[in-house]
Amino acid sequence: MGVSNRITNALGLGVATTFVLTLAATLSHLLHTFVLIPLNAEFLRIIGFIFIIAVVVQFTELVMRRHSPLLHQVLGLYLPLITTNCAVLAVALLATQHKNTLFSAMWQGFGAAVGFTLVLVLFAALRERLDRADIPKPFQGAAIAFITAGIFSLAFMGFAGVT
Amino acid sequence: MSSSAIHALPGGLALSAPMDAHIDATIHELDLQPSYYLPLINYSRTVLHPEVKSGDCVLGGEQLAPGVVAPTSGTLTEIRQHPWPHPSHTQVPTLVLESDGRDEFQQFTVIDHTQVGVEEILNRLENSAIHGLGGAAFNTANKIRRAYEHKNLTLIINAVECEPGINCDDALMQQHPSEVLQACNAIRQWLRLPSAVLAIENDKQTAITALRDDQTPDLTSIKITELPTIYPSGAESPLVQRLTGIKLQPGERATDAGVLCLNVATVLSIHDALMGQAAVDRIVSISTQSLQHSMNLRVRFGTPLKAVIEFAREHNTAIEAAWRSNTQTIRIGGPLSGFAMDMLNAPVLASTNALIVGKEHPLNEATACIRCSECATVCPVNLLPQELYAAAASEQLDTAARYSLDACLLCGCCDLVCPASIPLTPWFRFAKDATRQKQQSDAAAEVARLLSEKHSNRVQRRAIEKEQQEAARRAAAAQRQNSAQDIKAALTRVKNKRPGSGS
Amino acid sequence: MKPTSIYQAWQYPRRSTASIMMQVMLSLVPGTVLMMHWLGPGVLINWVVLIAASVLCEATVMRLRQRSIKTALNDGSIVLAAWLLALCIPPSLPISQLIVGAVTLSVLGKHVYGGLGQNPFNPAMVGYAVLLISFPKTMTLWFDPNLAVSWTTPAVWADWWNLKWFANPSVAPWDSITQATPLDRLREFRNQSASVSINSLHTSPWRELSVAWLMGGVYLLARGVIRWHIPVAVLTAAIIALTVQSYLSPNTTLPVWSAMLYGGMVFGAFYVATDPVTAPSSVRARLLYGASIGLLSVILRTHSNYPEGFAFAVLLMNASVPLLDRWFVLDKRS
Amino acid sequence: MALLWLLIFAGLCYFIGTGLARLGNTKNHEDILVDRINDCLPQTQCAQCDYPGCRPYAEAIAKGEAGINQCPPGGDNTIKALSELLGVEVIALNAAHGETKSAQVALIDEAACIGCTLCIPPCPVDAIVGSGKQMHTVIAEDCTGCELCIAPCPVDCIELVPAKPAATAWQHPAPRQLTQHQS
Repeated sequence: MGVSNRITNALGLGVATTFVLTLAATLSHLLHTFVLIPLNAEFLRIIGFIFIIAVVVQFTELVMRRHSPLLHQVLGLYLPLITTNCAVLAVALLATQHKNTLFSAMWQGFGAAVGFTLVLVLFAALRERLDRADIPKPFQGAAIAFITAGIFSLAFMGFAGVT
Repeated sequence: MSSSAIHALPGGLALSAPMDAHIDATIHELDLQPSYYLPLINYSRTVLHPEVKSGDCVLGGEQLAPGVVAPTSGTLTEIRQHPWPHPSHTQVPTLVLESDGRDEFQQFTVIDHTQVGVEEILNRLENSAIHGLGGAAFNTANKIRRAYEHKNLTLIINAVECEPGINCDDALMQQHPSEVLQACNAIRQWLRLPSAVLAIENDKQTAITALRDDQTPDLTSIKITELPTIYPSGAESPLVQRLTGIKLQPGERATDAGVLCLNVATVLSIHDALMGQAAVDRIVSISTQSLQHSMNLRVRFGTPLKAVIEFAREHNTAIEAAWRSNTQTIRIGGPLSGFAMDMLNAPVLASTNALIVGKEHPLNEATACIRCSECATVCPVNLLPQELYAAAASEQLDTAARYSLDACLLCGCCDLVCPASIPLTPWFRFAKDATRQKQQSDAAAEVARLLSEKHSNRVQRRAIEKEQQEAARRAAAAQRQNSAQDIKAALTRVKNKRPGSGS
Repeated sequence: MKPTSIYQAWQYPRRSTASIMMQVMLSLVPGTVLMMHWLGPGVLINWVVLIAASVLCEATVMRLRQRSIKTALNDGSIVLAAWLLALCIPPSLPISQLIVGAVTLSVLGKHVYGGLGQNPFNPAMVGYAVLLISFPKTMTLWFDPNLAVSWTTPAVWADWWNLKWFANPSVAPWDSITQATPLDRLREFRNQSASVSINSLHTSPWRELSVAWLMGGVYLLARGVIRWHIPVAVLTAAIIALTVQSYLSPNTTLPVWSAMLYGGMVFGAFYVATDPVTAPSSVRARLLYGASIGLLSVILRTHSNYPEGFAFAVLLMNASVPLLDRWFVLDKRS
Repeated sequence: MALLWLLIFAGLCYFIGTGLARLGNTKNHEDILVDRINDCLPQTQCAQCDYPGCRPYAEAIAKGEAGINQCPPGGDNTIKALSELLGVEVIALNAAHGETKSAQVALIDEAACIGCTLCIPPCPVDAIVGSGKQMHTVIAEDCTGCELCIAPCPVDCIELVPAKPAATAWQHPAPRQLTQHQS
């Protein structure tokens, strides 16, 4: 919501999340198959994955600070927030759930992240058009953004039940 | 240059004057006016500095300021603020010339273009202040000089006159077809070109037949090309695209692409200038609001609009009736690209090609835009007026620039077809002016930034230099300090060496 | 300073927004009458209540925003949107849910974004989606058209009115109230993976309805009110998707042509997807927009548990219009 | 088998890393940000933002020490440009720094000027011309109206006059009253 007022910012966050998610999904799969299962410490799964995601996000932040300070300045707080993004953790968990190989775990991470980026960019384009609309006073700003997000998710309800 | 193949014009509207319109093609002459007003400002609104002072008496055709020529002989009474024909309704410094009735002209020698070089011809055009009479009033000499450098130049004589209500070129071609052809041929020769194209719309059949009848064998190099009647094919970039297929980028001039586009009236005034007559007048077409009746009048530059209107009212009853039903305002230019003008003592200039007399239609109430893209289909330069409107209305100038607002010709086609009757062209005019204003202030900020950078660099350098001088002086002082001690030490040594003799 | 007036020396044949909406409504009449004839007075009640409620909503919103009510109403956009929604909902929907639909349509779908021309989502589809998700049972309660009771007997009107007001289907005399559109029945068959045969589905009115919408659509194309890009793209994409699908799982899909004619595909292609406000502006973008709607609606129809995927497909693609515009519009110029 | 996947994955990681590296260009990266911020500022160098000039203020914003609403000459469009660039909320101009005035230029009352050259050094854009004991004057085109020369003048002969608009200053008005829907 905060980042998606400009398409360039939304794309920036999307790319960062894709990078984080692909890396995290594969690393968590590796951790799961080579560490947790032999030690049958399955229950450590969630903590382990969060740790991995945090490491990867830190690494991305370093890279981004070094290479595109403007994007870093704009994303600001939202970059570390990826660690708390439940979708990232969910995908990491799913990647290890379905008994799929390392390669499919990576692809699942990548696919989920690309989906996330697409939705983010679509939403940013939508909000950029709303800037030009003559929205009544009480609905301006975040209100209209939340309503649009609501209708957008309404559209996704159509996929309910897709096997 | 395939003059025969006419490329399609994207969009555009088939607009022609009402079928039963009575266009009086005879060119009436306006008699000498007591006083003429010559604004000291050129088409890009930069102020001109006069070469004469009030009180001088001048002959007709004499240059008063760069690009301004005296329309008749007389004395310059004063330079004062006076209205000028521009939508800004502002006043500009204007030279007032009282005519002495003798109407004497300065004699110029006849230039034979076969012997004389191009530079000589261009100087003559410069001195006799020839401006484009198509509506944009560029300085013709500069335009030709820029085009002359091109190797394979294409010459297009623009007699398209696509906007209904403007028929001064039509009348000119009907009355003087042979002079037009000879003028085109003369220019073609001294530009050393094999052929030239005279583009004309096919709804001006009388003019076309007149031209074709007078086309003697040696004038066949002027190819008369008929264009289907689509507005705005008369504007420079669509015309160039239609005849040569070259798509001009926004902001790129036709002369940069090797195409010289001259209005037919300008061609005639160039020819007169070479023959020694000063080009001090132009044909103005005056029509009623319903475009049913219109007449044409040869008017000198600087004549107040009031005089032109009075003459037209006397000679045309329809215009008289239209004037009485009017709110004392007329419209300068065509129905789509013109603007309303209420200061009637503003003078006629090179850019005033038509006047419309009659009740002004107020803009009707605009409803919301439903993005139906009717305007996008008629836009002749393939823009998206609904996106430009959304950007302009919410003052996002960068978005408007991204949708290439600078390519917009302000032709007005989109206004006509918009189902919500939104005033698109006035919004685009506002956005274009706001963008130009922003660019100017950005440029000024850039200059200020460079100056401040130079200033701070100099201050730093000065500080460093002072620092170094300080250090040098301290070192020297320290240096001197040591030498003082050496002297004292030497003195003590000398004193010790001679204990008995001196103490 | 007086604004520079645009000079209308002669009235250029200009079509006003109101006349565009009027012509679309005109082309809707045959289909609507046919639907009312087949499905009984319920459709008429839906139609009247929806249009009245949404016009009322628009009037109140305009009063609240101190804007002139007359100009907003006489461009007919809200009436058209309500009309479109009325054609997508089952005749047995109770009045209370109709009011919810009307309010969502006019407030949430259009005026929260600032009125005509600024809403990114198609108001009719927003209304339909909200109704479908909040009242799934009644929204999928299409009763069997073959049992439609004639209009003339007054007793039927009383039953309809009870049904409408008190929303308990038991009052209604006919029995097989739980029949659904051929598509629903198709899903039940597929679940039991029995072989599908045409005559076992009660199909008579739906084929004529789709033909009526087709005629209306062609009329609009002829009058130039809508452009061909979107409907053609939607229909071709849907046909391609259906043929591909019929190869993949032959026994569970209807033959392509009958699948096209049932459900809202034709109606949606000509009336819903071509709403200029929520469609992209450039030609290529429209083609992609239409094609993806066709594709998505076929995918949603077969896999998701809602009978008609078209509404969701349109909403999804409406959300992507701003992005499509940015990509396709900019390359149109260079 | 897993080893093979590991190698592929390492390659992918390296590729993404270098990709990101190529994205950043050679110039010192902090400078790009400061330049971009500096471009939004009106360059009046008036120090009303408590920084000695526009560039120092830009550097402060880049480091996060200064808010984006401390520039009165820039006013709302500078704040809007900065909020768009940095993706932060648009906040109103901080009145403590002064309020936005229309374009103005310094003018020296030449009769009163005693030629003390005290006003020349503080002028950030060297727009004041003059030498000791000679009459000074302001170059109108270069002056940004920053008022820094008014205080040091001992005889108070410098005053601010509205800048004379160029002949091309006139603009077509926005036909807003006709499209009241689009407020």
